[in-house]
Amino acid sequence: MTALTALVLTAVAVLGVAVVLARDPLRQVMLNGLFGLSQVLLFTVLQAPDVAISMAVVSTVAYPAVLLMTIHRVGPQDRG
Amino acid sequence: MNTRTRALLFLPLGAALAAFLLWGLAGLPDFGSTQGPYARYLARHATAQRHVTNVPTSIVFDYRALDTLGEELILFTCVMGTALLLRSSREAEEQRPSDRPTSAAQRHLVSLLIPVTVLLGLWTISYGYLTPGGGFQGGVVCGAAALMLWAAGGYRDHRALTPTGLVDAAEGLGAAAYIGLGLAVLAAGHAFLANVLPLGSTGTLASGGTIAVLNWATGLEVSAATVLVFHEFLKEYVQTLPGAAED
Amino acid sequence: MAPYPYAVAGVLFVAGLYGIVSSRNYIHMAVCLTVMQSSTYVTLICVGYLNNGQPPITQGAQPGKPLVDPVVQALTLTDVVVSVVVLALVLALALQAHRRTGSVDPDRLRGMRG
Amino acid sequence: MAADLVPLTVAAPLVAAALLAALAQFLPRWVPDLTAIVVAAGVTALGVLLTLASRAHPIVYWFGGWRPAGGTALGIDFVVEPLSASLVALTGLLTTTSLVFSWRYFEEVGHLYHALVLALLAGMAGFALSGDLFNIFVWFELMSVSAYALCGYQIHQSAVVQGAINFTVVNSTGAFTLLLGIVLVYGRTGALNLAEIGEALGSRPPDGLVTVAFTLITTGLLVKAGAVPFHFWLSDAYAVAPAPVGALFTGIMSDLAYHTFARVYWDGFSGALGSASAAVRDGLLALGVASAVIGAVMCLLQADLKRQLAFLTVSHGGVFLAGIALLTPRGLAGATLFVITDGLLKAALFLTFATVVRSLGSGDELALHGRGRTPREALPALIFLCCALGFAALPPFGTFLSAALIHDSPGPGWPFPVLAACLAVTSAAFLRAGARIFLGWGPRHDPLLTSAPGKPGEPGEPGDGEPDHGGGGAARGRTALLIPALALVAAAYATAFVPGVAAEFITASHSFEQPRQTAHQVLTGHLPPSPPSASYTPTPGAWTTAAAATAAALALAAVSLRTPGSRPGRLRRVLVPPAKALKSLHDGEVGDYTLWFTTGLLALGLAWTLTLR
Repeated sequence: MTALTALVLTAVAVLGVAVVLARDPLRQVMLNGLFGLSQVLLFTVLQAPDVAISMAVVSTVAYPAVLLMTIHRVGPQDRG
Repeated sequence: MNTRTRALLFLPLGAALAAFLLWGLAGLPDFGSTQGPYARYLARHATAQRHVTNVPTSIVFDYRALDTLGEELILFTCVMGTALLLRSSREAEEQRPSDRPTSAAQRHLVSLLIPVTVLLGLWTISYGYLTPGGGFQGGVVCGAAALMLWAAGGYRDHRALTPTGLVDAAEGLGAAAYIGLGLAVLAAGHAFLANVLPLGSTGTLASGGTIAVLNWATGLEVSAATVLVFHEFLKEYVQTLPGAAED
Repeated sequence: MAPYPYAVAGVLFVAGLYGIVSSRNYIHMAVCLTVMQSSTYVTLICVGYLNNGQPPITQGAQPGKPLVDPVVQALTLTDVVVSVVVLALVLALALQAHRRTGSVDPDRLRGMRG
Repeated sequence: MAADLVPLTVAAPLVAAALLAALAQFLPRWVPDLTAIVVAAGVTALGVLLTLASRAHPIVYWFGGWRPAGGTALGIDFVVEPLSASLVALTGLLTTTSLVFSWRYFEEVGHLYHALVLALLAGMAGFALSGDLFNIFVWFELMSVSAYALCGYQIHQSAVVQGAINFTVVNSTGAFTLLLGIVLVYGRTGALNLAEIGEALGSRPPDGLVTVAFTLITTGLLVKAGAVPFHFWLSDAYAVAPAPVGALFTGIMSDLAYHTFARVYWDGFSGALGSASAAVRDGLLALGVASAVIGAVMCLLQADLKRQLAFLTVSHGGVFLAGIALLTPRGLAGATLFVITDGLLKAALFLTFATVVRSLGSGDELALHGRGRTPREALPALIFLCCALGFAALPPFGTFLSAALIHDSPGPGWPFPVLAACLAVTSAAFLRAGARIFLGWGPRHDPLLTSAPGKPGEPGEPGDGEPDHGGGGAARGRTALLIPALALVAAAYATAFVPGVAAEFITASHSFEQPRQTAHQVLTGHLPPSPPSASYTPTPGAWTTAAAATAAALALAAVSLRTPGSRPGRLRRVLVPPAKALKSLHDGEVGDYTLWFTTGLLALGLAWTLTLR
């Protein structure tokens, strides 16, 4: 359990909770991108390159593309 | 019950659930201390038995090929479901969707990047069983290239180069190829999805027998699926552009 | 602090669940589902880690260091890609909700009674 | 020879689905219909063949030819036992019937419909047979995803969207809970094969990890099965699914989750939890009886026919869970036979609803008051009556035999009378609906019943999820639409007269509950000794209880049809407030459903934490 692993794990936890607490969809997409990036770092540190590539590709291309298009299509929502 | 009271009600339950999960998770062996028999066996024998150097890919496409068949069909069904949901309620296509004018810099830069992305995707798929990568990851990269096509050119270029009929067929055939190979092996008298092709020499592209074939079938299917998903959501997005009605 | 990685996974699971319970927007709820799913990825990869381990790629593997668990990686890498298309399906449903009722707020969509 | 065909149960539907989705746009309409029906019929035949072939001992099929090495499973296996194979046969039969029905029912159907139905069939077949824990999760996910898409098939109707979203969010939450449980088990045992996990866990008494993992896996499967308090999504989703798909959902999809839970418990956890099996039994019995009671009460309080059947699925799911929870060969045999006979009746009734909605214009019992009194509606009326009486375990037919098996099973005596009462109540709901629609008895309005979302009593609004078609519905082909339903009812009733069917199921359940033997065969390939053959005839106690249940159903239906003015009417006004309270819980809020999910998970976890020692 090196210091680097602990640091990256903390980043994953903090960003995960931040994604959940972000109410504005746009801010949530950006936080979700960071959350994906922190998972990429975690999987790299834990010696899992295949999964890191998979998460990197997915969280930088697929999630934002699909989410942004939906958010734009739905348009501004009244803040609940 | 409105959202606020629900969130408040959840707090004690969430805390109790976290405690319950932690009590269970604490029963796991210490972090990084032990490895199970399954993992130990495969880490030691996979390369010798299948002549591929990327052990997770050998597990994905050979030892647990049925899992991957299931995951691939989940991918296939999801994309069919999304297409079904979005296409069925979309107004007729007759009005030609217009595009945002993209700046010249963006057009040139992205159009330079498209061939690089496609190359990267194909490289990730083809070397999937030698170095980290594989059909799944490479498929998504190739799918991303189609998205960049829209970013560079415009929606009409994107639609011209990714006709939905063809992409539907490519995705279906990719999934059918995967199962077809399994059925062919079964017809030949072996177990379903058994690796009966010559294994070739380790470390070269021509190794791994059916692993390489299944890798490419998955790559085709995942890239077609990703292109389809982006295409469907792009069609939704283009509806919102101003002046979508007139040309 | 051996179980710290698993504590992170537990936090992600409960956070995702909290997001769904307290959500007023189907898109936000869909992303909370993926946060919940990522708790399973973190647990899987942490269960498979070995101290001083190296990636399970036998090409260019350094002698003397044990290979990390390849099975969990095989399970996770397919799950990650599949989670994208499941998210796309949920978002397609959210788009339909928006087309029917003009909003993606679960309270606004009160078709069911009793 | 039969062993080589095992992979076809999943491979054939999937390759057909892939090819249909790819090529159907170039083919005439009848090609996808015909291929889908032929493939589904093939899976049914294969299921029957495998049921017969695996009577002596389970067939274990290793995919990819990877046999275990030194007790460590390398690949994925399918463990084909008579119980699982008979459920695959039932799934195939219901899918075939559903596809035959939808051939005439949908005027125009996209080329994706058949691909999704075949994917659902393959998902269910794999879910019933797979012997690998993660593979069970993969088939669970495939079955769920194709169900989400099919549930939202008539997406242009507003109520359908909410049903589909609730279905998707709550089932995804269940899937991730199941996966977290699987990861815990893998962390402890380092194995994914169920038999190997059973051996590894069996060697030590249950500790925190085993309790939490078992709770998470149970909860994940019970969400899919629709047990209380995880059942809220089920009534929303099944009430809006199109009829052929709804027949599959109510007929087999939910009950399959109970059967797979039984498999996971016996093969994986019965070794570790053997000493605490009384605690497991009581926990599951509590959930089963709660599901039976709440499902039955809610079923009685509905006017929308499809929501009634959805709550009936919840209630009878509770009966199956109680049968399984008894942890005895007879209990399991009764539960599985009940899944088969009851599934046939539910699917038949769901298809009949579709024809009623098409010909009479609405899916609401109050709106259809007396409109079915024409001779043209005699056939649906007959099916209504047969299904309703079948739900009350009418002796001596199929459902009675299964209920008798559960009744005569050793174990606590208190659950069966409660379960019999719930069967009576659910049967009364449909007897009342049938009488009101086809005979015109009873009042036109009833404050206790909730009508379909639209304005109650206003005809012409098609039942949610049904395709929009001309009012009144042409008579052409209507009898052809009812033939599949009639066939299913006949099959359900005839099951009891198959010679020695009860004895076969008890023998199969006996070997099902011997994980040690199955694990030995799975991991080392040595065949276990053939199980002892048992014979069974229902005891007089079972006959009297079933007869009492049927009588009670008829009586309750009569009472609930009495006009509000009379004495029972005043009783009804007393019942309105509690009914309103119970119904307010099922308000379509996915946030509430997830909150109930968390409460249920914690309650089950707490109960087992205190008792699993």
